[in-house]
Amino acid sequence: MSGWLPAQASSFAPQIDGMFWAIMIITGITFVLVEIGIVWFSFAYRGRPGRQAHYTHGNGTAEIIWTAIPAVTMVILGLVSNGLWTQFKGRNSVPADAFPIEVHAKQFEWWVTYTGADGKFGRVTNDSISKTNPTGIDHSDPASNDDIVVRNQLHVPVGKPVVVYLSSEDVIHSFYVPEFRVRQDVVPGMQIKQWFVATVPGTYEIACSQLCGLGHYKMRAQVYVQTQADFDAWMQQQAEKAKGAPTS
Amino acid sequence: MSTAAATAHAGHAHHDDRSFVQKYLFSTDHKIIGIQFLFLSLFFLLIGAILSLQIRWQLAFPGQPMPGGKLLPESMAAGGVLLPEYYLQLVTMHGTFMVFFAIMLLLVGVYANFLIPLKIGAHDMAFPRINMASFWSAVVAGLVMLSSLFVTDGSPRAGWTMYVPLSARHDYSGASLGQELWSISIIFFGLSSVLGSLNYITTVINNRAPGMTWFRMPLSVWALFITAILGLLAVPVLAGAAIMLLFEQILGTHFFDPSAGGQVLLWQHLFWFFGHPEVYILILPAMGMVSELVANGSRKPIFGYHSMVFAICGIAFLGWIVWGHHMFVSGMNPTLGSSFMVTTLLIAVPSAIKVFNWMGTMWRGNLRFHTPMLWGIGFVAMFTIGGLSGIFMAATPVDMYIHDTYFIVAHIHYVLVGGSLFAIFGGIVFWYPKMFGRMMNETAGKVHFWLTLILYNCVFFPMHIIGMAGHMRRIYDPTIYDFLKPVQHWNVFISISAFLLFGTQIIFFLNFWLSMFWGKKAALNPWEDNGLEWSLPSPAPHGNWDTPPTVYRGPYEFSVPGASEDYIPQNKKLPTDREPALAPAHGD
Amino acid sequence: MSQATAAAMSPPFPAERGVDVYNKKLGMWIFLASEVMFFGALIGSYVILRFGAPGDWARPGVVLNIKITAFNTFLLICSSVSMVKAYAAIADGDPKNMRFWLLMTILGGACFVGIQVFEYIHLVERGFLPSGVRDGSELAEMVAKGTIPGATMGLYGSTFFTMTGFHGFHVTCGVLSMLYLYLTKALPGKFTTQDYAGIEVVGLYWHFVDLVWIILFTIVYLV
Amino acid sequence: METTHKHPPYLMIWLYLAVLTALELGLAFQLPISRNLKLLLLMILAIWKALLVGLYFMHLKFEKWNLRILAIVPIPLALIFIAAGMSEHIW
Repeated sequence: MSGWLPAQASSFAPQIDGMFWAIMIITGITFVLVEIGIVWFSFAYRGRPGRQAHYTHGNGTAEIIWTAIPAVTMVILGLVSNGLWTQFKGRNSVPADAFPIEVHAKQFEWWVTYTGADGKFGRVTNDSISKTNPTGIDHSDPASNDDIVVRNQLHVPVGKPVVVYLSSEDVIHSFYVPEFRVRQDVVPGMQIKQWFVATVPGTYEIACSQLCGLGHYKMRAQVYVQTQADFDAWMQQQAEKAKGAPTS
Repeated sequence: MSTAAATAHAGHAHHDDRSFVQKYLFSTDHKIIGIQFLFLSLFFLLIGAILSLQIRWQLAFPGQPMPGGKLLPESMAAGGVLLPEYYLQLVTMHGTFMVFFAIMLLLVGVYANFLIPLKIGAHDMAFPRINMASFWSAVVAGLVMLSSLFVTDGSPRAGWTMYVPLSARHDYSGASLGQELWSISIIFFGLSSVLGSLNYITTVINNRAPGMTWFRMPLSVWALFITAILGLLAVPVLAGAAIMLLFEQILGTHFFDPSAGGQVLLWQHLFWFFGHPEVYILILPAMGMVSELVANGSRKPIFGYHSMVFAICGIAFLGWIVWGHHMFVSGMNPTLGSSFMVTTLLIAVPSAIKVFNWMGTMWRGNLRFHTPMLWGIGFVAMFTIGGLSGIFMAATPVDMYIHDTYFIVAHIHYVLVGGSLFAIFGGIVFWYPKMFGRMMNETAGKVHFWLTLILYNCVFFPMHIIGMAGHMRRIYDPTIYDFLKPVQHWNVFISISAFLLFGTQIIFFLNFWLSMFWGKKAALNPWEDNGLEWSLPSPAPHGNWDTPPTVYRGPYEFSVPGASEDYIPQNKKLPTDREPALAPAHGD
Repeated sequence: MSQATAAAMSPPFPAERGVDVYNKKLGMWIFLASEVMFFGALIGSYVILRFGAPGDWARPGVVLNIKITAFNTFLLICSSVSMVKAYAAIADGDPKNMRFWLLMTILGGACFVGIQVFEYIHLVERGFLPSGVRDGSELAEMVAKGTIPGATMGLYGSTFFTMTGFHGFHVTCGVLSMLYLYLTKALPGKFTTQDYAGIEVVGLYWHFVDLVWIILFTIVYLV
Repeated sequence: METTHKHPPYLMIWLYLAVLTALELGLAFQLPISRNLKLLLLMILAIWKALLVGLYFMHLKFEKWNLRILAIVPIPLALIFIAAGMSEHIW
């Protein structure tokens, strides 16, 4: 959409932008009224010899009005926000058919795991993490055999709910895709779900938006939003690659 | 001995036989301590500003050698080009110095010390020696924090919020001693703050002059009183958190270590449970002072005095139950997020009351545009922007997008610079004659105001724009992101404005120091104000009053119809005034 | 009552009526309010960590020595009552009794700190550290055998030593300030029926420390 | 200073506290009841003891309300903090 906000590429984006511009209009009106008032008063009531200020300690009615208006506005804003919030982040907000992806963050890279053909993630343990096994897959779990692990690239199908399971190995990172308007901190010791529906095919960036150390500024990855056919082809290709060179 | 009563009897208002050290160094006089705090905090303000300029250089011209960068050691700037590790130190120390040692000390250290006894008609603080201890522990805290810039592996680099585990584990952040010094410094800072706060609260409750009832107190005293309560109760939580962090760093405890069952979010809860009252510690005293400046400049009673007081109390109360809005996307329980959103939005109401009441004060006034009034009006105009931009991030869905972007940076700077710092500048000009007995130069003050106002908006307003574009905070090099390329020119614009803004402060710097020696001698009541402090000579003598003044009216009786002048000082007895009923002398 | 009382233990005069409490006492109460928040942060963190801990906490009495701490608790309660007896004595104009009870309080507090140091040494010997269980120690064997749950021992050590350590630090400060009062005020006979502010104010602090221990003893040692 | 010549029975309160402490110990180690019930009873006893110390030894019982408020105000704040922190784990 217009202005300085980035392009909209998820189903959340229009809603969040709508909210943003709605608040912009409310605050914009207030802003203009206040600033005009200040300039106008400064000019109209500037000190002149012989002028006497109007002696008053206040006006109850006026104060009640300008207490009530913001209060009502804020309550309405709160209700609307809360509706969207529970839809984006609520405990039970993730659609049942959402396509699961695990995203594992570490200083300073993103590791993305797909379930492979069986639709199940293999068990991961912190103890299994090593140079060759960056996400810590426990290979004794048969569900892990067809898991696909890729570095710094997230491929998602367009128009389909996707849920990312976010986990961190070391410090707090933040999963942030500006075009999706999605942001969720990735907290060590917690697995946090974030879902979204990508709506526009294309290539976007994941940026880490929580200070995570020296390489924070370059902790970025690509998001490829692909049509279902392209996505399936890519998955196929990755699965074959994984079969060709089994991880130790 | 340290009770005010004892000080009163021993008050040597006119026979000051203390040695130089007692008088100016280890002084127990609240005015001297206030001025000591002023020098200390202005020093840290300067340090913080210099750090921010380096941040701005890097953001505008990443990878290019900084002018003067060669002076820095190779471990900070290789060949004059800032290194990422140094950049993170800059970001962290800028935040830490500005929040804790510049703005907070300027408001709570300087103005609370200097103004509370003068404005309520007390001889000194209730506990002058504790007050001195408060100052010197602030000095220790500041020096420890400063020293972290000079240790081998550098100062802390986990951001001023010190999120764990980055701050807790040296292998994550790359800094060891620096991180520990931060925790130690904050513990001393907490001590200083608690000692100061308990002094302010006791003084305001117990040592008011006869007739200075609660609702005759100037709004600045109200604000400082409520702020002291916030500081008293919030800062120990930070101290406790800093102790846990220190133990985590040196004893290997597991409070915040998820691999042993510790909780990462616990730090954020602790930090922001302190941190949000802290935000109001940083703005309430500024609001109080601006009320003084605007009422004086408008020559009108403050509009809705009582609702101003209740708004201060309301903000302070709500301030305790909103801390979660810093954590909307932190992985916190989303239901908790909803409740924090509601309380956060509600804070807009008392803030709006205050802005409208300041405008109501100007309405049909007889405005005098002296420099303090200009800063006061500037505060109202700028705080409005900062307050309104807060609504964006209070709304949780929008916060999901703008959290940790420059939109937040813009918001905090509109509140802390356009808000607090403007009020501080106004306050310095206004009470400068009371501190040093001379006036600051008005012309220089006005030039300083207008240049600062314009350049300040050039620096911080575009930050909203790059924030909308998604520009993250604390990144060393924005140019590597494709989505930030279209707004990089704003970064250049901001930085150049920032350099000019810093240059403008030279006017203030010169005005401040030169006026101390060559400024115009101050008249008894140069601003024709009603406050008790103007009934004393400038600078005020040790012990303030020989006999405490008696207060007959509220602090904002300007332009009373039929009065001979357009102001009536609080202690001026008119024939119609009755003597206030005194509290019994024997406490029973 | 004489004018001396008015100066020492009455609100400043002349001034607007505050809370009708003299400055030092009011200041101490305000300070205690901040102490509530300080211990609130430490105890609150303990509660939150324990509530969300990955598994059970070690049973009470397995790691910590309850008998000796129960005695310590009793000692602190005794020192609290002796402090209040000292206060009552001087208020009734009996400086001799006041000195006796104050000395008892100091002794009680000092014994408490001594026993706590002894307890710490004992715990460290058994392998209980702020960072958890020391390898190869008695407690490590118990963890290996499953007598105590190992997953939470790190948190246990962190919270236990931080909370009790800072409480011990407060007791030490209290003992030192009472010793100072005893030597500079009580012995020279500077406390009178008119002015015993020091006893009352330090007493408030001392009872607060006792109160914190009552809470700590229950939630750390017995739960 | 009316309290000067009439003090509360401090030794009785001391006895009271000692008995409550003994009761706590017995409750914690002897009674075979569920852990949650034990926790509840122990907390009640601890608060009871704390109240005794606050009301009698710290004289809150004999102070005016404006001073009592000082002692009470921080407690709900600390409880709000604990409640929020705990709610992270009751999803």
